[in-house]
Parts: sequence; structure tokens; C-alpha cells
Amino acid sequence: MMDLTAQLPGLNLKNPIMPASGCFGFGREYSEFYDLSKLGAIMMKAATGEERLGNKTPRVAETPSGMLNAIGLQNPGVDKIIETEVPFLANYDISLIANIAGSTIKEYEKVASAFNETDKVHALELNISCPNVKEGGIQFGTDPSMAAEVTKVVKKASNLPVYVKLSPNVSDIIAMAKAVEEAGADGLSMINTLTGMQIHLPSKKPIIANKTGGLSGAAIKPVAIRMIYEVKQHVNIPIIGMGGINTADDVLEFLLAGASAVAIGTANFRNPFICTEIIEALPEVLSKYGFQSVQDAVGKGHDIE
Amino acid sequence: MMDLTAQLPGLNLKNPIMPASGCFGFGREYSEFYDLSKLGAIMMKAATGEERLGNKTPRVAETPSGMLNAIGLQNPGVDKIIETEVPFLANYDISLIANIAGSTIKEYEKVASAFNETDKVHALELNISCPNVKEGGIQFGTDPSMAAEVTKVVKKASNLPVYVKLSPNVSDIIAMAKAVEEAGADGLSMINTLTGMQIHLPSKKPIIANKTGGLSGAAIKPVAIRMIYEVKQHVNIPIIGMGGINTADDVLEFLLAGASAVAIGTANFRNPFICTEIIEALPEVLSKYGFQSVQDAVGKGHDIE
Amino acid sequence: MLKKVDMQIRKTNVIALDTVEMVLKSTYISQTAVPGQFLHVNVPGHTLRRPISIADVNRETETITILFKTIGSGTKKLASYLPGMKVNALGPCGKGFPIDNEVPSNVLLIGGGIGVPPLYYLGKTLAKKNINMISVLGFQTAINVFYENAFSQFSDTHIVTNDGTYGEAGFVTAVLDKIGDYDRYYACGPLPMLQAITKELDHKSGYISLEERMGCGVGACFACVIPTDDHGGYKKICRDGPVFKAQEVCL
Amino acid sequence: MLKKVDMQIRKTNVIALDTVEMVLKSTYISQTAVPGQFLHVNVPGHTLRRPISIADVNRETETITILFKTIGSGTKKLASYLPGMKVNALGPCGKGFPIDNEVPSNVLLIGGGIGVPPLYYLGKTLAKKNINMISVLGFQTAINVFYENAFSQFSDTHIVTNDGTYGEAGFVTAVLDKIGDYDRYYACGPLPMLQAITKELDHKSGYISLEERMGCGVGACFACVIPTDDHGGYKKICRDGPVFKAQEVCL
Ligand SMILES: Cc1cc2nc3c(=O)[nH]c(=O)nc-3n(C[C@H](O)[C@H](O)[C@H](O)COP(=O)(O)OP(=O)(O)OC[C@H]3O[C@@H](n4cnc5c(N)ncnc54)[C@H](O)[C@@H]3O)c2cc1C
Ligand SMILES: Cc1cc2nc3c(=O)[nH]c(=O)nc-3n(C[C@H](O)[C@H](O)[C@H](O)COP(=O)(O)OP(=O)(O)OC[C@H]3O[C@@H](n4cnc5c(N)ncnc54)[C@H](O)[C@@H]3O)c2cc1C
Ligand SMILES: Cc1cc2nc3c(=O)[nH]c(=O)nc-3n(C[C@H](O)[C@H](O)[C@H](O)COP(=O)(O)O)c2cc1C
Ligand SMILES: Cc1cc2nc3c(=O)[nH]c(=O)nc-3n(C[C@H](O)[C@H](O)[C@H](O)COP(=O)(O)O)c2cc1C
Ligand code: FES
Ligand code: FES
Repeated sequence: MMDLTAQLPGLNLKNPIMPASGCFGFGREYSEFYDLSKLGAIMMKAATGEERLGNKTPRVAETPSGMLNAIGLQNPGVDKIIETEVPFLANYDISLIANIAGSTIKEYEKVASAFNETDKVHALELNISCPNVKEGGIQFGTDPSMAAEVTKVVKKASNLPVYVKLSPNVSDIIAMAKAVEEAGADGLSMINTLTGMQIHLPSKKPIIANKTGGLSGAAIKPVAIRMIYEVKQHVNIPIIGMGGINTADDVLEFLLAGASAVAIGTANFRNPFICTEIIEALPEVLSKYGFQSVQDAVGKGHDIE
Repeated sequence: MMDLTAQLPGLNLKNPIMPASGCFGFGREYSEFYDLSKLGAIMMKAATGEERLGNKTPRVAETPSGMLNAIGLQNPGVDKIIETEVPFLANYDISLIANIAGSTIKEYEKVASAFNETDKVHALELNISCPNVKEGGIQFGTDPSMAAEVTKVVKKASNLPVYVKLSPNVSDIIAMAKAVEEAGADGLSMINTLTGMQIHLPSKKPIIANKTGGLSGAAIKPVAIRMIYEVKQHVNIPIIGMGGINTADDVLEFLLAGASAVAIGTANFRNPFICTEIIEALPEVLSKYGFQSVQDAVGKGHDIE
Repeated sequence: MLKKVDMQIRKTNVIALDTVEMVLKSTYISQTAVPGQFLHVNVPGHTLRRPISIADVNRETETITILFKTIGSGTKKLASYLPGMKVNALGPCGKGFPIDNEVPSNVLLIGGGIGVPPLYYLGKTLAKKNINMISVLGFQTAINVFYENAFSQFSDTHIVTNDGTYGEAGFVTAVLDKIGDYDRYYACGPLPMLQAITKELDHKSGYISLEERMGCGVGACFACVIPTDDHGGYKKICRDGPVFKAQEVCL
Repeated sequence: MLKKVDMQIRKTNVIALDTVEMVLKSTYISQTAVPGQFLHVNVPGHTLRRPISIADVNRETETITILFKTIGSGTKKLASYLPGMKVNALGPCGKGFPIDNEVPSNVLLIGGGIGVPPLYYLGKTLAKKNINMISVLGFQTAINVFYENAFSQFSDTHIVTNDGTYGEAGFVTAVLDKIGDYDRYYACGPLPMLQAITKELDHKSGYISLEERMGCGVGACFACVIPTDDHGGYKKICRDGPVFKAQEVCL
């Protein structure tokens, strides 16, 4: 039998598949389609210090092989999430990863320590790359020293392993990855969305009310693979890969590039069963290409030198 | 009758459509499909100081709604181009834009002054963004001060208007645009390709021999539109827009974002007639959305404030 | 409960300019859908599904009818599908119009353009409860008009066209004071129409069905929110709607 | 001259494992194509066209035949097309095999897998010139074998399978010294096969047909180059090839 398990700091996954943050809410809706315990883990929707109402609508637009979104971190705030959402997810036999966001370092700190006090969350995903909020967010994601600083603060505020989610909207992804690794990150999560825009011809305005939005879906997969491949050669912490995964073949491509586990975002919208279907298809794909386990494939797209 | 003309420094275009550099060679092949005089202009394939043989093959790969390429600036060298290719193109009633590339500032200078001496080239496109060569190219494209420096040298070496071709692989596209504007650029050309990678599962290696390649085609259109829209608000020089154009609707989207003319690259490969078909379709699209001319639509996707 | 279903196309028909009527076979949807719910329809080659209202249900033939306007690449592709081919959808999505015992005996249905379809299934359902209905259906121009006869089967039907090429001229609001009395209205159509109606009829009980660009269609992505009146909250159109009390949301 | 043509599918047939034979109607291509040229085939929904060799031409019926293996999404989609549907292609692309008066009277055709198709049209054309031919066709395994009978019509045909499940066992090179004499060879197949053949037969005159991933297919993008022997130059497979003199290029 194919060994699908993946071991990463804080995460003992029965398989390497998890829904990506923001594309799966807190699991309630998709729990009506299948038993969430089938998943390796869940990356929860971003939590901020207080409730956020997010951006004006329209918040999404379709693009060739992808989509734009500018939700704007709408969420009920970290306390409410811990009170009502975490207990629901704790019913399932899966690892829970809390995605934390903020406008200030203080806010990140607050959210991180709040999750630290529950014993139901297994890791934090530090979202320094959300392109859809006015303050904070993206600055942390494009400046290595700011990224390092917020990583340090969050590491201090919490005992949970911290996966820093990197933005692809940078000149030098390796510098970003190294900066947060040195600052104590236990892992990386990449990539977040590429900033994009679509203009609606009849109204002559950007379709997304926020004007710009984050590009996700198959269109960005080559950028994700490139960045993971490059970063893998320069850091020693594991990578959770994401960006355009739609098939088990795609998952293997991410593993070969250097991801130890993967997240699936946009593809859930077209097919609510995508995560479970990929989990089912993965053993055959791995064995077709000569692998005995998920672990076996990680990083194998690199020259052995 | 719809006025399709576009006036940019050095370029009096009968229509705003031109094939993008590297996707049309020096026009010979496509001249067998249609009369090149129908085009507004042609952006020639990159010229370097000496002949270059480019990268190993495979040099292209298909991606969702796009493709990767790593040709590696293969070209016969600027002197040969001036001797054999420019005279051929000079037979047509179109503007000629020479795309110039190099590994060192000296090489850029050499290529720029060589083109300056022909009277058949109307403008230079300064390629500081080619991601597929080991030295030079991309460094100039991600560092504002280096970009400014090479722009200054090229401006000095030539009397031709200079359009600087920006790379999208940067954290701050506005800083790049402003730097080259201040350095004397007459216009901008954007965007070049996003760096990406695809891994071939059977061989477990990147498909492109160069490993990474440049992502082009419809997939990158939202990134192009976003960058042009942002840059338009911060510079006063015209923009030649490109990245994923496949239809006359796409052209209008680029005009609304702020482009004064557009280039079409990857789409030529699927449809050799794409440029002429778009030129034919454009008047109807413009009038459908209430425009009297190409010029009328430029920048109209921005709030009038 | 929301399911992912494959439905075979039984019939397609162009019933007005750029407007397609499509009959689909689905045991599950036909047995569970209530008026006002929608399908989140997969269109191969597209990243996002398309939300389309359920316009009619036939429990005997286990079929449902949708009506859609060909706008962009998704609906154009859908329009090219032939009987026998399959369409995949999530459904029935959202909450429909409340059809409880408290429906007053005189109601008004107001539909604008492609907002007309969900009102048809609603009207047919209310007709079985012997509710008296008036319908006001607005279209841009004569060649857009559809389902006039269908609505006439159960309601006093008024057609309005913006350019006056058919029925009354103007917007649906133009005829609202010329029709009989009613105690509740149900409306679906473009946002400006709903804004005008909810303002003009703010003394009446009313339900409106809203549109918004959607991601997941199931309530997970927060793409399709609408502000509600109670302290800055939001509701999700795909899950809490698309039907809301007129006073519940801020248009 | 290269043209962009719409061709109607006349027939499709699965003739071996994952191998489709497709007959297409095109007056222009059927009148102009020479053996070794290819079509650059459009597959809707894909950014790049697919290069597929012309396997046969019938000037009376104005049809051409292509044979392709379903590898990835493009060829799979093409394989799903039904007679009556149209396929768009650029063609005829490239330069074919030289079939001048200097063709020696004894030649060898060597095809590997999906490199077999262009040799069929070549063989049929040479047969009309009364050239004696030997064919060595290599496949992976028995269920991949196709066109044995077709080649037997004009040549002494040897089939080789890697696993020995049909014909001789091994690679095509295994039989090269067991066959009759010949003065020139024409080969098409996977790169390792061509490398082995050109090495082993470097004393013979030979022509080989090459494959490479393509962008434009017309010579404009420099995607499909191959180094040539003369001072570090390159040739374009799509325009200068796909057929080259064996000694002209560096494999
Ligand atoms: C709850 C609900 C019910 C609907 N019922 C119907 C119906 O019964 N008949 C009908 O013709 N139309 C209906 N619509 C509108 C319909 O969803 C759009 O016309 C359709 O999605 C357009 O898709 P397209 O590919 O043709 O257009 P494109 O412009 O190519 O679509 C691009 C993207 O924008 C979205 N989009 C574009 N217009 C709209 C819109 N008006 N509302 C929501 N999303 C949009 C698409 O879903 C897609 O994600 C409904 C919308 C909603 C939200
Ligand atoms: C001159 C020439 C003639 C050919 N003749 C035939 C033929 O007669 N029959 C046949 O079955 N195949 C032939 N091939 C190979 C054929 O082009 C590929 O099998 C096909 O492009 C695969 O497409 P896909 O969508 O199925 O695979 P994918 O892997 O999905 O294709 C992705 C991309 O890679 C390219 N690609 C993948 N494999 C190859 C390959 N081996 N060569 C070139 N490009 C490739 C595709 O064109 C496409 O751009 C020929 C190739 C060339 C260059
Ligand atoms: C609608 C939507 C909402 C998202 N919200 C978040 C979020 O709250 N936090 C976060 O870190 N990433 C968020 N993302 C980014 C995804 O987690 C993921 O990194 C990205 O979409 C790339 O993966 P994909 O192509 O599989 O969607 C969001 C993406 C989408 C499409
Ligand atoms: C095969 C290929 C070769 C290219 N070569 C060059 C080049 O030599 N110089 C250059 O400035 N850009 C080059 N580009 C980039 C294009 O000019 C263009 O900026 C980019 O492809 C985006 O446009 P598109 O999506 O319409 O292709 C090349 C692109 C492709 C696909
Ligand atoms: S569309 Fe995702 S929450 Fe409504
Ligand atoms: S494929 Fe473009 S030059 Fe050959």
C-alpha cells in the first residue's frame, strides 16, 4: 500500500492534501459534501484581531484558467473563531492550521497568542501576503526585514509551529524565504495570489470593487512551481505548496518541486469533492511514476548533485 | 469611420496593433500569411551585440492558458540584423521598433548606437527584462537604479525614442517605471513574461532545458492589466501594453487600463492572422462601447478624479 | 441538502433574443428544489461555475427548467449544448421564497429581464394555493419578451418594455400604481430595479432575489455578501439568499 | 506555401493501443504536401498547436491521413473528435524527404513508434518510382503495432518489439545487420533510436526526421532549433526540417 503520510513540524498528516486558506471557510459547508476526516489537514480562513467586514462586492472575477478575488479578510475575529469554529473542526480527525492576519505587528501578536491558548490548533499559517487589505498585509510580504520581524513576534507569542505564507509579488522570493527561516519560521507556505486586475468593458471599471484582486487557479501554477523549486534549494524548512492544483498529477509536480504537502484552493469552487478525489487518485499517480510514498517524491525534481 | 491611429514618440501608427518582440521573428514567416503593411508596427526579435545561440531545447512548454519559453535571446547579432532583416522590413509601410538586449551596459550601448545609424528603425525597445539569460537582462529589470542607468546610456547612444520594457517579476512596478521615466525613457512597454517552471512527470525534470522560462499568454493578462493600470497613474510617458491579448476586446481592456498601443505575442502561434483579425475587429468593438477612436479609449478605465 | 448532480439535457429552445430555455433531467433536484433556489452550473473549460435560477420543476417527469441569457463565454458555451449531453451542477443552492401558510391571498410578482425565471416557478407554486397574483414583467424591448402566456395562466400579467415596443413603455415601476391591490410582492431583476421597487413599495411586505458574482456558491468563500441592516453585518447571497426580505438588506 | 486550413474529418479509427488514424479532407494540403511534412494542428482550448506528420495523401479523394498517439490533453481531445467536425491546421509545414531522381534504387525505411507515419507516405511515393524498399518498424509491444500490412505492400517489412511480443525482440538496431542491402536510409522515431542509427549507419547516406517542442511551427519563434555541424549554427526543425541529412545535425 502506498504511504501517503507527511510529517511536518506540528503536523502528522495521513495524506498531504489540505484545502487552502480562504477557499474552504471553516469547513462547515464542505462537511455537507464529505467527511472532513478524509483530509490531511485544513487551513482555516484568515483570522484577524477583531471582526472584519471585508471589501465591497464584486469580490471575484473569472480570468483565463484562473480567478481574481478581493474578499478583504472578512472574518468574525479570532475570539469568535476560537469560540465557534475551532470546536466544530476539532470533531474531525485532522490537523488544524490557523491562518493569521493583521494590519499591525500587534494584531498579528494578538491573534497568534489567542490561538496558542486553544489546544486544538496544530500550527499557524502566518499570512503576510494578503494583497487585498489597505494597511499591513502586503508590506510585510514584500520586505524581507519586516517579514522577519513579524515572524519573530509571532514565534514568541505562540508555541505552535509557524508556517509563513509567502507572496509571489516579489522580485526575490529566495530573500524572503531566507529572511523568515532565519527569523525562526518552522515552514513555508507558498504561494499566495499574484496581484491582478480585470476591467469590465461595459462599465469601463475594474470588475473587482477593490480594483485589484489576487489571481489564483491553474494560470499561476508555473509561477508557484518555479518559486517552490527555487526556494527549496535555499532553505531547510519544509514547504506547503499551493497555486493552481487541480489534479493528482499537479500534486506530484509540487512534490517534485520541493513541497512536502500541498493545499488546494480555487479548485474547490468548481468541484467541492476535489480534495477527496485527489486523495483517492494520488496512490496510482505516485506508483505510475515510480514512487513508493509521498515522502519519496519530495524534491525529486531537482538534479541530484 | 473609426480613427484607429495612435501617436507615440517616434511612432505614427495607422493602428495600435503590433506583434510583440520574439513572437514574430523579423516578419519574414508571417509575411507569407498576410501583407505586413496592415500592421501598425513591428517589434523585432531581440538583438544583441554579437550572435547568440540561445538555450538548449526544449525551449517552450504549454501551461494552462499560457506557455513558457526560454529561447535565450538567440539572434544573429545586431550587425547582421541591420544588414539582412531591417532592409526586408523597410519594404513595408510600418513603424519598426528594434528590441535591444545585452549582458552588460556596454553591450546595450553598442546595440543602441548600431540601430541609431540606420534610418529605417523608428524606436528602440530596451529589453531589460529577459528572464532567460544567465547574465544581465533580468538584474537590470528588477533594480530601479540599474534600470535607470542602462536607460540613460541607451538614450545617450541613440537619437531614437526609447521604450523601456518592464519585467513583471518585481515587488514594485511603479518604482521601476518612475526610475526609467526619470532616466529619460520616452515610453514604456509592459509586460514581459512572468518567470515560471513546469516539471515533466515522466522525466522528473523541468520541461524547459533552461529550467525556468517566461510565462506568457492569456494566463498573465490580469497581471499585465494591473501593472499598466498602476503605472499609468504615476508616469506621464505612453505605454505599449502586452500580455495575453487574444481578442479585440482584450485590446480595449488594455487601452482602458492606460496603454496607448498594444503588442500581441503568444497569440500569433495559434493564429498567424491574429494581428490582422484584431485590426479588423477593433472598430466595431470600440464603437460598441461608445468610443470614437483608439485615442478616445486610452486610460478610460480610470476614475476621472 | 446541496448535492453535486449530473443532469441530462432533455430539450433546449431559444425563446427570445439570446435567451435559452433548457430542460434538464434530475430526480434529486426536481424532488427537493423550492422556488427561488438556483443551480451552480459547471461549464467545462471555466474556473468558476455559473449561478442560474430554477425556473420550473416537473416532479412527474423529474425535470427542471432553466432560462438563461447568453452574456459571456460561459452561457454561450452552455447554449451550444445539445439534448442528450450532460450538465453538472451543484443544487439546489440557497434558500428560496418563503411559501408558508402566511402568504397573503393577493400578491404581486415583479420580474425584470433575466430575473423573470425564478418567479415562474414561484407563481406556479402559489397558484396551487389559490393565491391571486398580478405579474409585472419588464424587458428591454419586444424581442426580449418571454413567458407572457405562461404567467397569464396564473396571474393578471402586465408586460413592460423600456422602449415601449411591446406592452407598456418604461420601467416596471411605471405600472405599479395602475394595477390592482396586493399585500406582498416578490421581485427579481437588476439591482437598479430592485432599488427602485424597495423604495417605492417600502410600506409593503416584500421579498427580493439578489444577484452577485460568486465563487464557491455554497457559502465558503465570502465572495457574494450583501450588507444587512443589523449593525454592519453581512449575509451570503449564495447560502442565506438569494431571496431576502426587502428590508433585511441594504441595496 | 504554408496555409491555414479548415479540414473536415472524414473518418477516425483506433488502429492500435492509444493510436488514432484520422482522415481529413483538404484540397490544398492534399495537392501540395510531400512526404515528411507535417500539420500544425489547432486544438481548441490550448495555447499551442500540435505538430503531427502527414502519414498519407490521396489526391483523388483530396484527403490526407494522420496517425497520432494520445499522449496528453491535446491529442486526447483530438481523439474525441467525430467525423463531420472540423480541424484547423497550418500546413503543409516544413521540408519533407528529398525525393529527387538521385534516390538510389535500394533504400531502407526505419520507423520507431509514432515515427512510423511519415515513412508510410514516403514509401508509397517511392514505390511509384520503383525503388526497392526494406522497412524496419519498431514498437514497444504487440498491441502498439500498426501498418504492418500497409508497409508490406511496397517493402520487405520487419517488425520489432522491445519486449519481443511480436516480430523480432529488441530495438530496431537489432535487425539492421540481418536485412538485405540498401544505399540510403530514411528514419523517424524517438531521439535515442535516431542517435543509435546515425552512429551505426554513419557510413551510409541517410535522412532523419526530428521532433521538438514547437511554438509557432512556422520558423518565427526559434523554439525548435537543432545544432548543426557547421560552426555552431542552428537550424529550425519546423522550417528547415523536420527532415535533415543524418550528418547535418548534432543529435
Ligand atoms: C442567484 C443567481 C441567479 C441567477 N439566475 C439567472 C437566470 O436564471 N438566468 C440568467 O440568464 N442569469 C442568471 N443569473 C446571472 C448569471 O449567473 C450570469 O448571467 C452568468 O453567470 C454569466 O456568465 P457568462 O459566462 O455568460 O458571463 P461572463 O461575463 O463571461 O462571466 C464571467 C464571470 O462573471 C460571473 N457573472 C457575470 N455576470 C453575472 C451576473 N449577472 N451575476 C452573477 N455572476 C455573473 C460569471 O458567473 C462568471 O464567474 C443569476 C445570477 C445569480 C447570482
Ligand atoms: C514534426 C513533428 C511531427 C510529429 N508527428 C507525429 C505524428 O505523426 N504522430 C504523433 O502521434 N505524434 C507526432 N509528433 C509528436 C506530437 O506532436 C506530440 O505527441 C503531441 O504534440 C503531444 O500533444 P499532447 O497535447 O497530447 O501532449 P502534452 O504533453 O499535453 O503537450 C504539451 C505540449 O508539449 C508538446 N509536446 C509534447 N510531446 C511532444 C513531442 N513528442 N514532440 C513535440 N511536441 C510535444 C505539445 O505539442 C504541447 O505543446 C510529432 C512531433 C513533431 C515535432
Ligand atoms: C476566494 C479566496 C480567498 C482567499 N483567502 C485567503 C486567506 O484568507 N488567507 C490566505 O492566506 N490566503 C487566501 N487565499 C489564497 C489561497 O489560500 C491560495 O494561496 C491561493 O488561492 C493559491 O492557490 P489556488 O490556486 O489553489 O487557489 C484565498 C484565495 C481565494 C481564491
Ligand atoms: C517565444 C517568445 C519569445 C520572446 N522573446 C522576446 C524577446 O526577444 N524580447 C522581448 O523583449 N520579449 C520577448 N518575449 C516576450 C513578449 O514580447 C511579450 O512581452 C510577452 O510574451 C507577453 O505577451 P503575450 O502574452 O502576448 O505573449 C518573448 C515571448 C515569447 C512567447
Ligand atoms: S459564493 Fe462563496 S460564499 Fe457565496
Ligand atoms: S516552432 Fe517556432 S521556430 Fe520552430
